[in-house]
Parts: sequence; C-alpha cells; structure tokens
Amino acid sequence: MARNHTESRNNCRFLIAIFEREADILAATAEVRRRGQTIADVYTPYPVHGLDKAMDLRPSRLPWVCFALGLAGASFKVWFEFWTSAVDWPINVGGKPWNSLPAFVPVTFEVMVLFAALSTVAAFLFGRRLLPGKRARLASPRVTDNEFALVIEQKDASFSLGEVSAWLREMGASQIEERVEREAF
Amino acid sequence: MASAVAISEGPLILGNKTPGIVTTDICSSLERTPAPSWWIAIAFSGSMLLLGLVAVAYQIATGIGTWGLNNTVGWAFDITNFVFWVGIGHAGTLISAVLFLFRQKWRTSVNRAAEAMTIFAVICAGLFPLIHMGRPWLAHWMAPYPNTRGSLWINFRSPLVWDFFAISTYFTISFVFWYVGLIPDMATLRDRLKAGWRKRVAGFFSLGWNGSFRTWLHYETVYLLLAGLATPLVLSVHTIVSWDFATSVIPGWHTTILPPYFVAGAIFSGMSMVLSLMLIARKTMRLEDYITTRHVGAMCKILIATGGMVAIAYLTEFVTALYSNNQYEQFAFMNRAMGPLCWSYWIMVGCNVLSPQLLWFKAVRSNMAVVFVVTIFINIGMWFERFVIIVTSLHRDYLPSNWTGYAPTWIEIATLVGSFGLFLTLFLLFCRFVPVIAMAEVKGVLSHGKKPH
Amino acid sequence: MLTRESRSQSVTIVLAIGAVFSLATLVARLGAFHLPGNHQGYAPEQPIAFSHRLHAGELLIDCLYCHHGAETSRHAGIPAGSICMNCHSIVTDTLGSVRAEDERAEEEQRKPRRMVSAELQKLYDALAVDEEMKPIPGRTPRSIEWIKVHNLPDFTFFSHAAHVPTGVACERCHGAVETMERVRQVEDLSMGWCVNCHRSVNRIGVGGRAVDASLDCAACHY
Amino acid sequence: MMPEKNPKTYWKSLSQPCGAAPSPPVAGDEFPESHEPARQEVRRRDFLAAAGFALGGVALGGCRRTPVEKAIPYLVQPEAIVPGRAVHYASTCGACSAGCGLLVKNRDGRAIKLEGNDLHPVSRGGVCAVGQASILGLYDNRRLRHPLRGGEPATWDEVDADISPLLDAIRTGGGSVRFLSGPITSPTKRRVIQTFLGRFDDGKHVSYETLSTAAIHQAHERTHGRRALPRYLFEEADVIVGFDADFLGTWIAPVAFTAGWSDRRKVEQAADDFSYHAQFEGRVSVTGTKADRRIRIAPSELGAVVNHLASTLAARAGVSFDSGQQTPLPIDEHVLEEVSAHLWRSRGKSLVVCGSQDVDVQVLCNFINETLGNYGRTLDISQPAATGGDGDGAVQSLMQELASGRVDALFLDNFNPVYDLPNGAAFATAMGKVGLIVSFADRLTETSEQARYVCPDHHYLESWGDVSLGNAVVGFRQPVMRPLFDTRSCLESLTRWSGTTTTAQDLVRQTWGDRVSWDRAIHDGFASVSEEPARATTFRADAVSAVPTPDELSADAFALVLYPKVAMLDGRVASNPWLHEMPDPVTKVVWDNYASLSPAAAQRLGVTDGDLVSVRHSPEGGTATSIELPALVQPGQHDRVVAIALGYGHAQSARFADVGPEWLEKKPTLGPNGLVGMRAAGLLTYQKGTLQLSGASVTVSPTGGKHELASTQDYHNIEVPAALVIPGMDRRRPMIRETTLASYKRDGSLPVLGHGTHHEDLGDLWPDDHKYEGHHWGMVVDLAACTGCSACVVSCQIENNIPVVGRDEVRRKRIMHWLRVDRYYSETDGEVDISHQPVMCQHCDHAPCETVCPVLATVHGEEGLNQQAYNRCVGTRYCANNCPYKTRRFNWFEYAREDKLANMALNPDITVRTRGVMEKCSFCVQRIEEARIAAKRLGRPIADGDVRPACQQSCPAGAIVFGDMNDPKSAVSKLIRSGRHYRMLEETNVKPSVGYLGLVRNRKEDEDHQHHG
Repeated sequence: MARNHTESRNNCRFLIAIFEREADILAATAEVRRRGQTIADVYTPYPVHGLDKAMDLRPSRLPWVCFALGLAGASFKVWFEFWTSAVDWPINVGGKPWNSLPAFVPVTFEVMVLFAALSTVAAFLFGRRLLPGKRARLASPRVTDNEFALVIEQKDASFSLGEVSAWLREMGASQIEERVEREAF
Repeated sequence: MASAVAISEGPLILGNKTPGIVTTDICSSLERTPAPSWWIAIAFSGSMLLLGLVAVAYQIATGIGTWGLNNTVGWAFDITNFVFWVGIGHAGTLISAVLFLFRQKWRTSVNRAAEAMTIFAVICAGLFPLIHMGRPWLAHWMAPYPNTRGSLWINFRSPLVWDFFAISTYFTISFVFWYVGLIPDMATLRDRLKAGWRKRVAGFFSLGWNGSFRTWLHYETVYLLLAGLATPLVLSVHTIVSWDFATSVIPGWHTTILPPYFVAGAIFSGMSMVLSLMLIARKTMRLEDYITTRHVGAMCKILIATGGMVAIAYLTEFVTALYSNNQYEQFAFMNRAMGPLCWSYWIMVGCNVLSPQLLWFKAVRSNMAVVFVVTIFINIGMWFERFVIIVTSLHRDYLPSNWTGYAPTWIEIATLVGSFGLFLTLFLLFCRFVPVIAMAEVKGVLSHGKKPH
Repeated sequence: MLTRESRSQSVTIVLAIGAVFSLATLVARLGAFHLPGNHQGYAPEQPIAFSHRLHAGELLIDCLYCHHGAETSRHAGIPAGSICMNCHSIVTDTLGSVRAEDERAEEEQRKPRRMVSAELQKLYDALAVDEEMKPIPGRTPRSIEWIKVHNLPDFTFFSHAAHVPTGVACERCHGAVETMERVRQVEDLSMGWCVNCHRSVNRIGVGGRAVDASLDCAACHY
Repeated sequence: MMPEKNPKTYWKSLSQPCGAAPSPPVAGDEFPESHEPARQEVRRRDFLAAAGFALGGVALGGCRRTPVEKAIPYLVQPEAIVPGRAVHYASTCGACSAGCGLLVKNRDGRAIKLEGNDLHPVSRGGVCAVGQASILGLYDNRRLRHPLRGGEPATWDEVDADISPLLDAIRTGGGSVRFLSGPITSPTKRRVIQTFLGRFDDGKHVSYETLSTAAIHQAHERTHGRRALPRYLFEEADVIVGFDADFLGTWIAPVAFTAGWSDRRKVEQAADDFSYHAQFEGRVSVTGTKADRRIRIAPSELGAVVNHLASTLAARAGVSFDSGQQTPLPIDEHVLEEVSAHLWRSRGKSLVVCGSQDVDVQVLCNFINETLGNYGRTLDISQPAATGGDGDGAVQSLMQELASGRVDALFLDNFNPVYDLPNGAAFATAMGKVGLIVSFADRLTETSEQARYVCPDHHYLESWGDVSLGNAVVGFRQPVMRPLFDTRSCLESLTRWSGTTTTAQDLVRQTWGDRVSWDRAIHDGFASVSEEPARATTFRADAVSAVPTPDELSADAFALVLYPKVAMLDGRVASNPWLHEMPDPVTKVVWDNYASLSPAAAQRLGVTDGDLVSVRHSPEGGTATSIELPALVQPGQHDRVVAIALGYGHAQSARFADVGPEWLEKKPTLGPNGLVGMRAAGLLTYQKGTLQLSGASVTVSPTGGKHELASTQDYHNIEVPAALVIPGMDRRRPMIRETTLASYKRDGSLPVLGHGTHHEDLGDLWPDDHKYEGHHWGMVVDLAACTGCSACVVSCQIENNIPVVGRDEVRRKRIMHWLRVDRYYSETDGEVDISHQPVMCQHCDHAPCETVCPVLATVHGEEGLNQQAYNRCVGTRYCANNCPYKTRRFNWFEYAREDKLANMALNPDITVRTRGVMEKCSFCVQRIEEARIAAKRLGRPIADGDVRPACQQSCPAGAIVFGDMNDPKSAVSKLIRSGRHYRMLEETNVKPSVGYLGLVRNRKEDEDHQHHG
C-alpha cells in the first residue's frame, strides 16, 4: 500500500490479465515474479491456496493486534471489576470477600474475547480500507465470480506490453487489457 | 472430532461445478421471485412471530403473572427457551469455527447457514432474559456505567451478569464472524446484480471488496483468529449459562457436571437444528449438490457422539446424587424420574438418548426423511432437558412446604411459538436476501481448475 | 459536476461541521442538562411570597422555630398558620409602610390605619380572620397549599430526626436559604449526593464529632 | 397521652371538641387525600412506574418538568402531633368480646397499626389476627357515612326528630321494645341500654352469639348458682385437658389463653414446670395441634369420655359419683387412665376445659374441676367477666314475639342475626312485622337493610368504651382519631332518645366514677376497679349427674362439627380481605370454607380435595337443610366427623369480586354463589335450649362437581414420598426438629440428625471481610410455643403494606405474605402429629440470593440484614429461585389498589411495591431505624427489646424473639445458647440469622415420634 501511495499522484499504467482457472493464475503469478515484473495485486473470487507464496507476501501481523488488545481488554476488565467491587463501593454480597477474583474470571474472559475480536476486525477493515458504502474498483467485473485477475504495474519504460501479453496468453490468460489509473485498485 | 468425521467418501460438491456455476446456482435463487412455498413459509412463520409479539406485548403490559410461574418456580419457559436457543446457536459457531480450525472442508456448504442460525438463535435467546424481567425497561441497569447513584455498580459475582456479558459478546462475535465471512459474497452479489436497490445494499455492505489477494491474505488471518476466539467463546458461553444453575444452592442445579454437560448438550441440540434446517433448505432450495449425503452423514455422526455425551451426563448426575449421601440431592433426581413432572424427564431421555441410536445404521443416515424426524426428536428432547433441569429442580426443593407444581399459560406457549416464528422468519429472510452458502469458500474446495493432487 | 472524490470530500466537510456544531450545542447545554428526577434549581412560585431572606436572613429567626419537626420527626414540617400568627397577629406589614402610615396619619391628624401587606392578607384570608384577628363568621379557614420544593422519591426514606440532632446543618442540604427570596432546590438530591456525604462524614465527622452514617441500602430504602 | 381540651382561642376553631387526636383540618373532606402521607402512597407507585421509563426520558432530559407536589400544613398546630411522628394511644380491642389491650399507632391523625399492650393484665401484649385486621374496618368504604332513613341519607337531626316521637308514642302506649345485640361486655353500654329500655313498660334486652358459651354459663348456674363464665388461668395449670375447646384458636379469649398456656411451655424458663396438655376433639383445631396427646373422639362420644373421666377421678378422690348407665368407653382405656392420672397428680393445678354446648357435659367438667380442687386456682368463678348469658333460646323466643307482631320497636346492635341465625330467613320475615326497626350497623347488611333507620355507630377505634375483663379489671377504649364519617356512638344515640344529651365520654366516666383513676385508666387502657368484691360460691354436688348417652350415629352418617376458623370466626369479619387471605392455621386454605373429612372417610366416599360434596341435615320432623361444599382431606380428623367452618357465604364477601389482578386467565375469587365460601349457619341446631355447633347427624354425598381450593401449601408431610427415596435413606426432612420433654431433659439437646443433613461448622473462608462489629440482628422462633395462630402473618401484612392478591393468585402459589407459617403432618401408627413453623426471610449471612442478583438490589447490611432495595430491582427472580427457604415474594402483577380509604391504613414509612419487583421480610427494618434514631437522640445504644418486629410484637405466645446476637445478654442470644436451638438448613452453610427452638412434646421417650436418622 505504502508503495502505491507514493505514486498515487501520477497516473500509472496497469496490465490486467484475466484467467479462468486457479491453476493458471498460480502459475502465471509465479512466472511474473520470475520475470521480474511488479505485481500490483492479484484479484481472485476466493482465497487461492498458495498464491501468497507465489506473490511472496509476508504473513499478516494482525495476530499481534489481536493478542495485545485482548490482553488489554482483559486487564482493564479485571481491574475494573476489582475496583468497583472492592474499592469504589465495597458492598457485602452474600458474605463473599470484597475481592472475589474467581467470580471475576468469566466476565474478564468474555471482555477479552470481545476486545480481541473487534479490534482485529477493525484493524483489518481499517488497514485494508474496507469501509461501508465504499465503491469497489474492480480489475474485472467477474473477479468476484469466477475470474482471476493478475494486475501488473508497468514500472519502467522497459516494460513491453506485447511481450508480456504474449506469454500471459500462453499461460492461459483469456483476456488482457491495459488500464491507466491514478492509483492501484 | 476430526477423526470422527474424517471424509473419505468422494467429492464434497457434486455435479462437477465450476466457480461460475456455483455463483449462478447460489445467486439465482436470490434473484428469482420467491417460490410460492417460500411465501407460504414466511406467512406461516410470520404469523407465529405475530402471535409471539402479541403475547410479549400483553405480558409486558400486564405483568410476569401472565406466565404460569409462582413463588417457588420463578423460572420455567422463559429460561428454558433461553438456554434452548443459546444451545441451538452453538452449533453454528461450532461448524464455522471449530470445523474451520480442524480444516474440515465439508463445513463450507453449511457454515453460512449455520452461522446465520447462530445469530438468529442468539437473538431469540437474548430476548428471553430481557422479557423475563419484571421491569424489562430497566435492563440497562445490568451494564456497569457511571451513574448518579454513588456510583452504584453491578454485581460481578452474579452469574446473570456473566450471562449478560457472555450473551452480548457471543452475539457480537457471531455477528462479526458471519459478516466477515459474508463480505466477499456480498461483493459477488453486488457485481452480479443489475442496478437497483438490492445492488446498492449489497454494494454498501460489501465495503468496497474487490477480491484483492492482499486483502484475502489478511482476511484469512482475521477469519482464523475469529475462529480461534469463537471456539473458546462458544464453550465459555454455555459454561456460563450452566453456571446460572451450577453456582446456585438448589439441589439438581448445584452440581459441577453442568458445564461440560451443557456444552455437549448445546452442540447436540445445535447440530440437530442445523441438520433439520439444512435438510429443509436442501429440499426446498434444490441444494442437493451442495448438501450431500456425505454432509448429512458427518453430522449424524456428531449427533451420535454428542448424544452419547449427554446420555453419560444424565447417568453421571444420578450416580453423583446417589453417592452424595445427601437427601436433597438424591430426592431431586428421584423426583425428576418419578415425581409429578416425570413425563418431561422421560420425553427427554426418549428423545435425546434413545432416538439418536438409530443413527448408528447407515441406512438410517442416508434416509433423509428418517434423519429429519430424528433431528426433530432431538430438538424436542433438548428443549425438555432444559425444562427438566429448571422446573423439576425448582418445584420441589428443600422445604416440603414450598413444593408446588407448574403449568404454562397460553401466553408462555405463545411466546415459545413466537420465538420459533422469529427464528424462522429471520431464517427465511436470510435465505431470500443473503447467499445461503458461502460461495467464496465453496469455490475454494471445488476440484475444478485445480492441479490434481 | 463534482467528481466522486470531491463529492465525498464535501460530504465529509458537511458532516464534520454538523458534528462540531451539535457537539458545541451539547456542551453548551451540558450545564443545564438534568437526568429525569433531578430537579436541581427548582424554585416554584408559592401561594404567598414568603421571604426566607427576610425571616431567616434579616430577622434571624431560627429554622427550627417554624420547622420544629426537624429534630424529632422525619418531616421538618411546614409551619401551621397558627405559628405564623404568633408574630403576624401583631405584625401586619413592613415597618416602612407602617411608619409611613403613621407619618401620614400625623400629617392628616387622624388615627393611623392598620396597614396590611398584600401577602399577609393572603394569610389572614386563609385563616378567615378579620382586621381584629377575630374569626369571620360564616367563613371556613382553608389551608395554605404550599408547593413542595425538596421532593425525594417515594421509595426513599429520609428522616430529619436522624440528621438534625447529629449536627448536620440545615444549609448542608438546603443551601443558604437565608439569602433566598424564594426557596430554591440547591443540591440535586440524588442518591450519589447522599451517599457521598455519608462517605465523607464517616471519615471527617460532623462538626468535629465522629458519626456513623450508614451506607446500607436499608438505611433509606424499605 | 391524651391532649386536654384545647382552650378555645380565636383561630383554634377547628380543634377537636372531645380531645381526640385531631385529623388534618381539611374541611368537608372525607378522604383527606391531599393530606401528604396518604397521598405519598399513591404517588410512590406512580413514581416507580414512571421511573421505568427513565431511559426514554434521558433523551428528553433537557425539557424538564417538575411534578408539582403540594405541602399543606395544619391551620392550627395540635400540640400532641408532630407531622411524621407516630403517637400511640392505649385502647381495647373491639373485634371480639375478649377485650385485649391495644396500643394504637397513630400517624398524622390516622390509626395505622394495632399493637398489643404489654402492660395489659389479660392479653399481655398479644393481639390475634382478627384483632390486628380490625383496623381495616375503620377504612372500609362500605361503611355508612351518615344515618339512613328508609334507605335514604339523612341527618342526625332528622333521624332524632323522627325516632323520639315514635318512641314517646310507644312509651305512652305501653308498647314493647326489644334490643337485640351480641354479647355485651361493656358495663356502660349495658347500663345505657338498661336505662333506655327502662323507660318502657315492656323493654327487654336480648343478646345472642353464634360462638355461644351459654352451656358454660348454664352449667355454672347449676353447679355454682351463678350464671357466668369463669376466668381460666392456663398459666397456673400443670395439666390441661381440653374437650373440644379450641382455646388457643378461637374459644372465648384465645390471646389471653395462649399467653397463659405458653408460659408453661417454654423449656428454657420452665423445663421442670412444663405443662401436660391432652386434647379430645373430633376435628383438628389449632389447640389440638399443640396438644401433647391428642385423642380423636366424635362429638357423640364426648359425653361418654367425660363420664368415664369423672367417674375415675371421683373414685380416686373418694367422692360419690353416680356414673349412671355406663356406656362403653369409646377410646383406649390406657389413654384415659394416663389423662386421669396426670390430672390427679396435679390436682389443684390442673384445668379441664370443654367447648361443648351440652350443659350436662359442662356440669360434669365443673364436677371434675371441683373434684380436683381447681376452682379458685386454675379457674375462677368468684370474679367473672360480665358477659351476656341470656342463653341461646332467648333469641328464638324473641323471634316468635316478632312474628306475632307484638313488638313495637326493635333495636339492633351492630350485628347481623339474619346471617348468623340458622333460621335467619325466618327472622328476616319476622322483622317485617315490627313497626319501628332501628339498627346501629355500620353498613348495610341483610339485617340492617330491613331497618327503617340505620344509625351507624362509630368504629370502635373512634369511640369511647369499656370492657369488663373479670378479676375486677376493666379495659378502656378511647377514640384514637376523629370519626371519619358522620357516625354517632350508639351510646349517645340511645341517651339522646332517652331525652338527655350526654357524650359517650361522660357516659363511660359516669359508670366508673371514682372507682378508677380516670386519666391513668385512659393512659393505660385498663384499670383495676376498687370495691368490686369477689363473690364466693359453693359447689352444689347435687347438680351433678351422668350424661345421658346420645343416639348412635347411623352407619353411613357423619357427625357434623361446625367451627369458627381462626381468621373468620362467625363471619363478623367477612368483609376483611386480610383475614380471607390468611391461610387457615391447620388446612392452609384461603378464601373458602370446605367440608373436612378424614383420609379414611374421604376414601370411603371416593372424594379428594376439591370434590364437591353435599352435606345434608334432615332433623326428625324438621325440614332438611343441605349445603354443597368442596371436600378437604384432613389428616388427624375423626373418621365419623365432617367439619365445616362458619362465617362464610356472607353477603359482605360479594365485594371481593374484583380482588386480585385482572388478566386473561384470571379465575374468580368468589364461588359460583357470588360469595366467598358457603354459609353453614343453616346447619346450626338447638338442643336442650342451647345452640349446637357440633353433633348433628348429617349425610355426606359426592355431587361429582369440582371446586379447586386455594391453599398456600401443596405438600403437607414433613416426610417426602417414600417412592422418591432411595431405600435406607432418610424420608424426614429436618426442617422441624422435635424431641420429647423426657429426652430433652436427659440430653439437653435435640436428637442428632442422620448423616447427610448433619452439619459440621467448617468456619468461614473469609473471616475478615465481614465482621458485624456493631449490632448483628437475629431472631429465634420457639416451635414449642408457636401455635400457628397466624397473628404474626397478619401483623406483618399490615405493618409492611403487603397486598392482598385474591384466591386465584394464592391458588397459583403467589401469596405475598412475607411471613408464612408452614404446617407439617407427621404420621406414626395412624396418629398425626402437627407442627407449625413460622418462616420468614432467614437473613443469611451467606445469603445465596444476594450473590446472584445482577444489579445489587439485594445485598447485606452492616448489621447482618439481608436488604432488598425495591427501586433497584429489575425482577429477574433469580434470588427467589436461589433462596432455599423460598421466602421471597415477587410482584407478579400490579397488586396495589387505588382505594383511597383503605390505603389510609398503609404504613407511610414503607414503600408500596410496584409490579415486577421482589420483596421479602426486612426484619421490620423501619422499626430498627426508628429505634436507632430515637436511641441516637437519647445518646445511648439501642437496648435489647427496643426493636420488636411486627410479628414478635403481636405474638400471643411470645414465640418470636428478636434482638442483637452480638449482645451476649440479649434475650435472643440466650435462646441461641439453648440446647434445642437449631438453624434450618444449616448444612448448606448459608448461615441464617433466624434460628428455631426445637419442638418439645411432653411425652415419654418411647412415644417419641421423632425419627432418629
């Protein structure tokens, strides 16, 4: 994202190759990288197994968000329960001790899960700029149906449209299109 | 679990589908005008819902006295329905989260509907603690917020507070989990539909999804994390629900076996409900290729396993009571089996212990009609299990002078019917407006276009 | 035509302005905001414009002279007409107007007329007494219907007798009544306000004396 | 205590003329609703309802509207009244003729609670349920608010102007005037009636009572030459033998008798002095449940048993007694021997009482008491109370007189012969022949609506009066509030029609003159009268003869026993909802009467609870009467007896049509006859000139119909059903722990419980967090003393504004009483032992209810109270589910009713609860707080005895003791140290603050029915 962002001022040229089979897109993606081209992104109707390796993507760091906020939520809650029950207004409830730690566990757990899950999803949506009502910009209208789109960014002048198109077709691309956009999809 | 349902019986999805066919198959049922059967169904469930709404409105306007409760039996249909619906809900989470963690690919055909069922069941469940209050308009007092009372907080030692947190968390997480799973399919729908309000709605909820694999990568992580969080959550929720009873002093409630017993029961009842619904959907929505005998068979095996756990729990309770040398404890269980409400106990045993034994036979498992009947029996039995636990324990506790009976009023029965109405109405609307099968996930398990293994 | 981006920008701006505006309104009204049941600042008009400033502030009449139930009863009590009449059978108007009348009478060389203020006339009307403070035959006295200023919810038991003898000053809850022309509810009388005072007096005592102010629910709710 | 007459000054024109406590001076307002505390009750509910919508209101918080509430002061400050402070006035209860001492709590000019007067020599601080509830009669909206003339409202002047000339005409014409009343215990009233009637040539006073004791009067006339009711001194009796006399429940003066009886049943005070009590009866009375030995006999067997007892005792004493033609003894002779031996051993310190209306039997009882030397010791005829004693026949002769048209004027006291008399309808017809009927009834009844003039008497709390209590003691009555309505004392009416205008106060004062110190008598509520000499009597042995043997019952007939229920008596209180909803101490049924049958009899007839049976009485030569009633199976009842309560089917009960909440599945409180229960008075018979409540031969046949009875208890046995118990395990639940006197004296403790319920105190897990360093309130209930009379239940209901819910709600087990009395049967060899156990919130220190409340609506106080904050409650009912004692009560509906008059009886210190909240016993925390504030003002700590909850206050037996458990010298601490103290369900470690003292029956050890686990 960051890389795309710096170039967003300028118009970029993208080459979009559409594939119809999962096996073809996997092969083509690997081939693009082997040939040293820059993959802007690959668009698939479902998470294609192995594509992350083919694209050489790093694993997501969202688990850290999940862990940190889950822990924060749990700590906050256990403190809050202790503070309300034993410090702010200690009330004798059924002769139980002021600090009834075991009784605080269930709510603490629930709040931990709630914090962890919501923060992870929020981080994901925010990180991928997925917002309600946002207009989707599609590489191909059927990319959410049954097509796989490989989008190659034309980084430098040495990019040869014809050559790339040719071997992409060879790899099974059913359709190839060039598009000029202000930013990536 | 994984071994119990190990799949080696052929392809998951029949009919040699391609992703495009999947899209068409699933979306076309949303795009057609609804079949008359759907209209009949929604009219039926809608009237049930209406009946329930009238009953609840009457009850809130008049008082809890319109239920058959008394000074000894303070809970009956209300909390029975609550626990029942929470239990139903758990199967959805289990199918989507636990089976996801166990990499059970067969879940993809059923997880969407199962998750929807979870949400609707939790809505139904959440309704009951609310309306069972004497003063439901003060329900917000359950939440700890700063106030002008000093501040007077809430009692974190009360299992009802735990419940409040557990159910609201569970609903939130289930909803988020379901919605996250729905985002790609919403995008599919958006891109298929012609311009119109449905396209705009789908567009709004698809959050601008464009199938980017970078997003998919994070998405899969999120999904995994949610599954990982939902799994202990589902266990915790029913454990907490069981603590409503287990932490009390009432014989028949006050027992340590309740948490595992409840969780097993929840899975058992939920699975049977999922199966009931899927069998209906399979037939009415012509999804035989997606929900195959293999799916049904796998779920039947889960039913046998969880039914067995439940049966063991029933037995253990008795043995524990017998061994306790505590006259109240022993009486509570003798009274269940032979007291004035023993019919409810034997319905429970008949439905939950005996009827699933039929599923040992493959012939039964592959006969959809018989399986359907068995699942209905299990649903009935599991409702009665909660009824037995709540009512038979309460109606005859320590002091013989307090012993009473219990009989529901029409208002209570109408409320139960209404909760089914709510559930079915929501489910039917879901079938109409939301892809009932997780297309993106099904596409992922198709053999089409993949390199042969 | 606006581009898609600029349209979304303008929407954002409009939304932001709206948000800021409503927030500002909200903050401005925060001071005036009361939860339901909180009648802080309530100062209803009374059937007789009785001035606490005059009676308690200027004339230094002790609170307990009129509100004599405060020491022994849960209600401090609104003084009966008979208590007013202890003074007002003689005092019928302000000193100023009585003097003025005296001077005028002297000027006009007549006996000064009895001056009766308009507000006190309401008292005499209620008690159905004439200028000589004799009952007017055929007229039934009516009670004066004062408007209650300090209302506690009915589920709250409050006893003046538990507070006044312990040394809790009247102004602690009622504010500086001796400065008020018309009585106003100064405190919010919320449960938190009660509880916080109970908490603090348990630490610091009342007038230097240690007290035991209960924080039990049943101290007030039963 | 009484304010003196206010000197009239110019603005005090509204002060009270007779010095009664002034009501708020709202002129012409019958219901002073503008009066602040009364209105608070109404607003309280409104507020709670409104608070419900608080959330919605938050949004509207900005637009604030303050509800205008008015504060209306007195015009003239009465000296004795501080608004908001209660004043107590001593008076005498007027609910029955026993005349118990009262302290009437008066708040802001209205009476709100009746408490017992501890100093009272007869009742000694107790008040029964009926007495407690009589306060509601004051605020009864069916009361007449003015005199009636021909059914139309009239003024007193108009009525007087009519009646006086009519009476003059009768007087000059030598006509006859009759005054019909219930038994009159007031010397002043008797005097005024005599004066009034004395002006006529033929003036006669006739008195009558359904719950007649005429046979005792007549028997004493025969044996002692004095037609009187002796004073019974149960506190002096080592051995008590009762024959069909429910002296702890309804007979003559149950409160005084309970106090005396229980004096000798307190093991801690009198282990060596514990009385022995045997009871012979056919039905199961409250007294029978408390007897050490209860012997079931049919009414027809009573004579034979008394005969045998008299002859054995005569033999022991060497007195001649002609036992006549001895009938075989219908009971085990060893039992009779045991009773006789006990009596003989305690001669001079024993007491035989008999409730029979057979004069011959009563004479024999007198003979037994005389033979034992009990006269002058345990019963006294030398200074009896002045009661009526016209004999039951007088009213029947009066009826003939009326029917013949010879009576010119009939005056009817505030009572209802058309309902009470077996031939009431005939009486009503006979009344039609009388020219002038004047009734003093406070309402329109079957009787008073026939009167041309109804001159409503004051309620007794509004009147002056006196009650002769015997032993030269007189109880005094003073008005505790200004009369609510335009009523007039019957005394004043009669005086006025006699031509003078003396006030009732002066009339009472004239009666006693200098013989009592007036101010002190009014202050105390009673006085000893000097110069009232005891009249010695001698026993006339010649009057004694054996009882003739009654006719045998035919094989399929039942002996009818008509009896007054503890709460309903003869029906005089049939308009009181509190009493209708008070569970019967023995059957636990509310809002109905029924035909009680023994289990064997019910089986023989093939009926069970609620099956309608027809009870038919066809006297020889008379017309048959029958009533249809639901059956009730009553363990412990004689197999040949059918018992039916009087007092039901009363026209006044028609008003309860709308009691209880309205909703879809509501079932009516009233029976198919539009009334509560069935009138059984038609089955009363006359025999040998006395009114017979029992003994008539009736047939009982099932009709096939059904009428579900509303009972507060479904399961009655202390043992759980055998089929539900694992063989070898304990069937008996240890709620009631009992022992025999013999084994208690030996062990000093209760029998050890079986394992499984045995409790070992393992100490506290968190000893430091909750120490209860100040007071730690606790209660002990003595099960040996408790008779189950339920005075505490009604007292609690009144004190704590507990609503009446109606028959259907009780049937649904939703009674609201905070305090209930559990009744258990335990059966050994066919003999039934009955135990009563008052159960209220146990205020557990480890309260299970508190832990589960999500919103902290029920939490523990610093002094060990389990507190319930209604305004915080959201109504999950979790607390009630988790209460092992099930003492919590939920407001299933909006039970509170908008009855401005009846709501004046509400306690202004207590919140009226709204729908949807939980409530329960608070240990009368308002009384604790009141005592705390009072003690603070006096600068001393709360002393033992300062706080007495309503239940303890009213208990005639002193069975309930409340106090500080931290104070080792307090009464409650002393009882906790007793060997028979136990706490219910202590094995659950909930640490209740309420304890019980085990039930002790004076039996030999081998008779011990207690199951040793």
